[in-house]
Amino acid sequence: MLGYTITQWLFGILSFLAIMFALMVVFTRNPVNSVLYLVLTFFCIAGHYLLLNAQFLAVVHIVVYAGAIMVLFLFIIMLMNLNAESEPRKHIVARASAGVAGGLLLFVMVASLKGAEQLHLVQGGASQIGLVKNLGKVLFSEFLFPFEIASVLLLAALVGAIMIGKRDTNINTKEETI
Amino acid sequence: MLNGIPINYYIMLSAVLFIIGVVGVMARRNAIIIFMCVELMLNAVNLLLVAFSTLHNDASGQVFVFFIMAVAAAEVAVGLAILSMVYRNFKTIDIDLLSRLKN
Amino acid sequence: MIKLVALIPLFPLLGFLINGFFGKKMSKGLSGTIATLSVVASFVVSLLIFFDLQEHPEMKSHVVTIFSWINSDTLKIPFEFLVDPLSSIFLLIITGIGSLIHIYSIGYMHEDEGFARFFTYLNLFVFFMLLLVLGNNYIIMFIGWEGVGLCSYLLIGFWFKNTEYNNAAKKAFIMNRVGDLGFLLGIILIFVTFGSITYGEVFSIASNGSEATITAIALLLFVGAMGKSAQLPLYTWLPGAMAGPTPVSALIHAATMVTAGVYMIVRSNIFYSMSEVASETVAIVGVATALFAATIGLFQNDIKKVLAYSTVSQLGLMFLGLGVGAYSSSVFHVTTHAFFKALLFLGAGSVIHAMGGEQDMRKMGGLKKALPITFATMLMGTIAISGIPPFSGFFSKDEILAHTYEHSPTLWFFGMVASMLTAFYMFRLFFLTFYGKFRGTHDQEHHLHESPKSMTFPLIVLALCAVFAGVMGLPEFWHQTNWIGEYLSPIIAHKNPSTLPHDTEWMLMGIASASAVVIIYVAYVIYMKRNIRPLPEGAAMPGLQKLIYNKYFVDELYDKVIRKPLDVLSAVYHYIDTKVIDEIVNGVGGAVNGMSSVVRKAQTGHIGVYIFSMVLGIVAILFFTFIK
Amino acid sequence: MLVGLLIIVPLIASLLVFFTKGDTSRKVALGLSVVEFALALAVFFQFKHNPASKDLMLNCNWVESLGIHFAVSVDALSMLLVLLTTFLVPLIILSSFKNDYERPNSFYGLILLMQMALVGVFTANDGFLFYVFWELALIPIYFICLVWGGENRGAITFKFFVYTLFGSLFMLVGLIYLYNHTGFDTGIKSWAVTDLYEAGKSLNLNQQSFVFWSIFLAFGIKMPIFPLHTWQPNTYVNAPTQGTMLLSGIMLKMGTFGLIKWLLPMTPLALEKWGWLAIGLSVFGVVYASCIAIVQKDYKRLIAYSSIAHVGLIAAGILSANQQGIQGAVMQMLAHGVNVVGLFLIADILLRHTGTREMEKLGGIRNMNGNFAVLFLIIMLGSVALPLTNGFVGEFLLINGIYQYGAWFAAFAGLTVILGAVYMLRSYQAIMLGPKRDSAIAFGSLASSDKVVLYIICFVVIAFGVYPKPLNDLAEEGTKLIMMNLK
Amino acid sequence: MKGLFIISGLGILAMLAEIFKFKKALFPMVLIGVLGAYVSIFMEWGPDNHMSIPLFDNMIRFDDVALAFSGVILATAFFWFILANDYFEHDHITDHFALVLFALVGALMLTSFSNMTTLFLGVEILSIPMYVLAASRKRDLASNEAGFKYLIMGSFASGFLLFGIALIYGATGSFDLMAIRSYISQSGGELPVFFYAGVLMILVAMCFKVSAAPFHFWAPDVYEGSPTVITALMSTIVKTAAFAAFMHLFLVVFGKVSDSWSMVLAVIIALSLIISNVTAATQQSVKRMLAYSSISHAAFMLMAILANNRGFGSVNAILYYSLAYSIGSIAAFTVLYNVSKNNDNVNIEAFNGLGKRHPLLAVCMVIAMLSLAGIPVTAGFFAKYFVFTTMIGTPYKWLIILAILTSAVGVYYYFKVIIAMYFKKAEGQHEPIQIETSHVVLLVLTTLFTIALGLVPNYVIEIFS
Repeated sequence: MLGYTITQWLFGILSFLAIMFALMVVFTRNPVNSVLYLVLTFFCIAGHYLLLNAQFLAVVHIVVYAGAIMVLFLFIIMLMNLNAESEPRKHIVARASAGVAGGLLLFVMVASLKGAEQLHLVQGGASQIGLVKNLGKVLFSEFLFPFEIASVLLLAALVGAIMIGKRDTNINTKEETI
Repeated sequence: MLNGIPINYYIMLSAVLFIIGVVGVMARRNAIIIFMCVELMLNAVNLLLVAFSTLHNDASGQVFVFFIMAVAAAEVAVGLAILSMVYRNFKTIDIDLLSRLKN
Repeated sequence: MIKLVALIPLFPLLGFLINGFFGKKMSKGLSGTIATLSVVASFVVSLLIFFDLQEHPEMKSHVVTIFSWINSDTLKIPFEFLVDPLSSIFLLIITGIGSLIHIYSIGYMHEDEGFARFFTYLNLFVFFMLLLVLGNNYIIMFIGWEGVGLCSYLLIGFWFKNTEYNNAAKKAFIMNRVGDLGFLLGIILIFVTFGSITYGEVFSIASNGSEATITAIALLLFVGAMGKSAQLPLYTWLPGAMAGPTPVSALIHAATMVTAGVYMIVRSNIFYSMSEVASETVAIVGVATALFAATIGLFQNDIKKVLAYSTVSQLGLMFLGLGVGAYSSSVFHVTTHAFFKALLFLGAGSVIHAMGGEQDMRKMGGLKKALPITFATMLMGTIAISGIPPFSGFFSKDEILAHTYEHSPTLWFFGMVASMLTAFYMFRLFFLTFYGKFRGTHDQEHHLHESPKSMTFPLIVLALCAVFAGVMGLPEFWHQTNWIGEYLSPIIAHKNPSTLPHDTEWMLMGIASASAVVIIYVAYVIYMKRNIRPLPEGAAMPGLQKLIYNKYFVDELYDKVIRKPLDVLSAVYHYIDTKVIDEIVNGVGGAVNGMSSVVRKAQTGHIGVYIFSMVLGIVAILFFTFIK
Repeated sequence: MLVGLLIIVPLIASLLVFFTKGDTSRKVALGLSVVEFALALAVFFQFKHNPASKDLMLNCNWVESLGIHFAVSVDALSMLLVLLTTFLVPLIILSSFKNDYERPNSFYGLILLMQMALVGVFTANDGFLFYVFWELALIPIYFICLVWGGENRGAITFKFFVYTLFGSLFMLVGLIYLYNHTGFDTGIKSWAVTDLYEAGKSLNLNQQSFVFWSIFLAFGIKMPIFPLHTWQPNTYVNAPTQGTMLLSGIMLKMGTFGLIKWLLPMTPLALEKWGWLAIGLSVFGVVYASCIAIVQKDYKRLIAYSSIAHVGLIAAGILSANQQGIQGAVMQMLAHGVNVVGLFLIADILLRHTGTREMEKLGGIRNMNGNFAVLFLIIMLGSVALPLTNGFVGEFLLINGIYQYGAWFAAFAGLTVILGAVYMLRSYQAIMLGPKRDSAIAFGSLASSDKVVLYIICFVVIAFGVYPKPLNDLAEEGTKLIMMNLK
Repeated sequence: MKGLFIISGLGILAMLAEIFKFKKALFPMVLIGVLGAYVSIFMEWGPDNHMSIPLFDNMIRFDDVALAFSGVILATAFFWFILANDYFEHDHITDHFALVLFALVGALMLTSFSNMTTLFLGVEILSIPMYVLAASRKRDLASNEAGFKYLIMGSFASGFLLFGIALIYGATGSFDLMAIRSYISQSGGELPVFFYAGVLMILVAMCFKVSAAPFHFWAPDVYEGSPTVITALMSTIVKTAAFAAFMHLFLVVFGKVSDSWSMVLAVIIALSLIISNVTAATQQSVKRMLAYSSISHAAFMLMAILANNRGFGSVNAILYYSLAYSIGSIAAFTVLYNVSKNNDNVNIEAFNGLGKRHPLLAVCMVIAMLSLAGIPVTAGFFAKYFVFTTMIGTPYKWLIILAILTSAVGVYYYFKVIIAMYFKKAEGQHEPIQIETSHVVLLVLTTLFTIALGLVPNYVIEIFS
């Protein structure tokens, strides 16, 4: 169709949608809606992953983000029952300047992110690297150490979250010291 | 060319998403939304990484994405904990109202 | 004997130390005696050395090294004494008159509670004065030069409770310092030019110096002389210096210190004889001073002030002599002047002593009977200074004027006028003081009495000298030997023997003595016959007289032209210092604080702003790196 | 080794004093400082009869990789300044006996600590060590002024501190710059002063000018030279008398000494190009400060300005870079050090006995205490450089040296001869002479400690005016050394 | 290497302490553990250092530089635990210590990372506990806000870090630093443009971590809001680790393309110097003042990186500087903590008359301030000196001049404290300050250490040569 391959069509549509939803995330007033839009954006991105035949990653992506993180967000939003009315808005000038800054950033990035043509690649047909097998191999051989150390990270996050999250039972301790 | 799509397109796409995230961070006052925008930025990076990994036909890019996800999850966990605590004390998460510390 | 020259300054120094440390504890008599003896002793030594010098005429100058003082690479300043005709003469003057005045002071200062202090200073002065004339290089001379300045400061301000006197002392010191700066620069220029400041070495190679340099040196030295010898325009301190006790005025401000300038120029006569400009300047300044001071002398009523101005004018005459190259004559005049001026001052002193401290001639008169000895001696002094032959003053003054005439009749004429004026005001003083009837208060009249022996003795001695000192320099054409001229000839670089025809000289002498007589007669008419009295304070007087009476308002002028501007300048600097420079320095601190408060505004505490500025930063970085 | 002792002894002394209590600490401090002086004399005699002796130098590694050595030695110049320092510190301590400070142990400890740093500055032979001692000297004096100073000392001492530190940082940069240029032939960089000389001479004009000005800034502020001097009067007036004595008597000499040893031989070209400006500033400072001194009301402030005038003359003499100029500067440094301490002590005595330093309120003290008047007079004459006082030798040589650089500079600088007399005599008359004012009534006889100090100072003023040879020979020798390096 | 494991083990141990109730024993155990880690580093030290061969497929590499910095970090940590014990022993000691220890793991990773993955993980492992610790005073609004701000901005910055990493990965096709380095050196200048963009983005992210202007805004607020001990932690250990990483990236990896970032860095340094010092000049809160001063010190260390001179000049300079600065700040914060312990007042008035109220504290504070201001013969002086020596000879002499000007300003605010202690009278009634013996020991140790470092700097400065 019109000289474009199907993948190119898909790429176009997905990109368009992704950007659309992303913009909606930023510009809708109601937090709940933005969460939903963000989920949609993630779906589009997952689509891209598929196009890049990183199938396993796509799945994990959906599971982690849409499944876990976004739920968490929704949960908090509900908890604080935020809605369009309670949603504070920046002063128009602030928002405008934010937009301008974004525009500028886009401009300089467009200028600076060129030169990909000169990449000399080891292009090996339709790659199989996205499959669980390969990824697993790499992850547990080459990236073993990071994988292990990531556990420390999660542990830290765990402790931290608990420490912050749990209410203090002993008020009379020297809270007020620095 | 990744099955017919120039890598530049991917770079630009993720750049745009990234910038949208940045703009979101700048333009919103609701801490949660800001946080979500950060997530958006991270995802833009993820997309870029995946694209490159396919381009280089090298799995490590995608593995890296796993780590990003893990970190993101951890960050979100801690972050939301802190947010809820802030909400508990300030009764708001409007960043413009959290400006006691200044000068 | 000459080897012992060091003793000469040593004795007064010892006297100074003894009086300085133990003066308070000693009885007045003792300390006075010690001081006097110390000077007398050095007088004796000087005499001996003088005769030594006569004995072997073949070598005229002897250098005695005491110790090496300052060395700086090529600059070597040994502490050396030089004994030669010039210094020997000055030694005699200083120690001789010095001892007389010491004796006199014992009587004069007897009632003063600062008796010991007085003699301490006096001895110190003699010490420095001797250094001045004994030194074998300019720095030693400079030591003495400043030292005597200090002593004159101390002695003028001797009665330190009186602010007037203190101001006079300060004025004297500072004005001298102005001169001293010139002197110092002159010395340095000498060193820079000739690589040495020892007389012998410098004079031996003086001819190498370029005309301009020599002139510069000569003029700079002359500036020094102006300060010390009270020449125009630096003379105003001398009349003020009369605030000191009278013996001081006699010793320092008449006989010795003020002639230091003459000594210095005679010492370095070679420069002046090499530089036309310099010597002309000296001559003109000299004659101008002579006239100027003489005119002021006409209307002064303070007996000491009159003498002070006459001193200035006489010094002017000496410088006139120096200017026209009559060095020996000037020294001659220094000598005679030392005698009669010291005499006059001491006489005035004994008058004041008798009048109980009164110095205003309008309150005196008819003291002839009360003070016979003083009267007689004063008379001789007055005649001597007025230049009546055969008194000493006549010969010395005539010699100078003769040379002047030879040099330029115009200068001679002014010099002449000056000496006539001298004769006039001196006799005015004389008549007003000793003749007519007493004009003072009643108890002063009772109190009148002749001074004690210790005071009259010096008067008599000096009077004799004043009369007969002329023999030292009888004119050549009398087929006599002008002894002093001969004696000094070794140290005069370029001699110019008088070439005047004898009749001219006779004529000059004639004019001089005749005019003197005439003037004295005029004075006699005015103050004896007409019996005119000087106007009382604040009385209206004709313009010119008023001008002169107020000393041409020179003091006021200096006040306006120098002191006031200096104070203003200082105030301005002070203002700049505190209000401009310092404020700039503080301004820096203020600026930092200002900036700080501005920059702190940026730290609004709003995350939005922080993020925003971060993004802008990134944009800027990328922009300047990739889009230029 | 003796040199090492020179530096160690004050350090130990200060530590000891820190642990004493109350009244004893001043006695201990005095005793130890006297010991130090004796030590300095020992060094002096050693130096006299065997200048090459091992005792006179000490050189051990400090930071080897950076060529930093702990290298100290005594040559003629440093010998003189060490003598000055060690001679003055006991006097300064003695002069403080009449005013009792709180926490005396820290006060005297700091003084001794400062002495250590000063001796270090004067003996250091290694650029880095020199800088370290230079800064080290700043800290004790800062605390002396801050803790025991007068009204609103906080701001004033702080200004002083920042000002001087600011200058010395530039000096540091200049020195590092030189250091970077050392050892082109050997490849081994070194801080040794001689190597720095080499390095400096190897630079071209612009580089030398950079070094010259950056180092001159430090010294110019320390001395202080004309436009950089405004910290000085307030600091001198507000510091405790002993602090002022240290500042003006010794610390000021750090600047002039530095100028001689650490600047002149390094940048000959820059000196040729910029000498006129530096000298011009100094010489102008002479007249400027003298004039300001004339209109001062507070006697202490007057002395402060007079010391600016003196140091201006000294700096000009040094910068004229000839034998007489530098030698004169050295002699004048010694004389000024002694005289100014005397003058500040007099100011302190006036304050203690009459409760004021305002000259309008004073007057006629001579009626009450003739001795004091004489002592005062002698010291004053010393500082107006009357012949046969210690001030003269230096001043004559200085003006001589400046004259050789430029006659007009000399003539202008020579005005100090007159102006100095003006303000000194004016102040002397205002304070001592005239009818006695009611402030003078109470003026009794002097405390014995003050008497001793004043007598000693007067003795020095006369003795080294009449017979300066011992010092003068050293000064000549040291200057010859510098001149050789200048060639 | 072993050090890393020991510390992580300690972290877990700390968590167990909560469960198995040996809180009391925790503090000594932690100290011993840290010492053990330190010793293990000494074991690994040496020219025939087998650890410097890459581990885990070149994920980390404990070469001597890494070990040296780990040493600095652990030493500081040792002192810090002594400082912090007094504060934490009452509540949550276990989770606090656990978090700090995990953070330490991150810090050690930052000294030794050799792969972008480990860099990223290290940064996050260091940051996330910090977010929590900053906010750890749950009822204190300031603390809340601090943690909140730190969190949001930190994650925002790590977004940029990741983008940069991604770009570089895109250009070079690898996360391995050695690979990247060799890639750079092979392609002589033939690198794609966006590679440089990536480098710059990483630069930005790192500048944020070391709080250099204009990415410094978070620092003052966070430092002020956090508990004092945590502030001490941030300004010492976190900074050192961040600098180790910064140095490794920009001297070792991107050193060859320095002309693409050096000018940018120079401007950043200039900005930091000016803004930090000028802003600090009028601070009333000593804590906040120290925050700004830490920014200016960061600028100084960046100068050493900018000088980027071959051989070990810069490394030595940064190493020495971070050591001197860490020790100095620990001392300063200890004093601050004790002064403001009773009444939550961290303002400068709290120091008034301290010279009389508690001479020991005052003297130690003076030494610390002198060291921070860079006055001989304290450690701080040599730190600045070494930086200058590295800088002279680079084309950035103007930075030195600027540094001098600003450090004169710096003296201004450091000495405000000294003036307050010795010149101002303490108004009102201050209850006497009791101070733990452990803190006395700590203060004496740090002070002596500061002076000793100043007297004999060669032991540190001659490590690499």
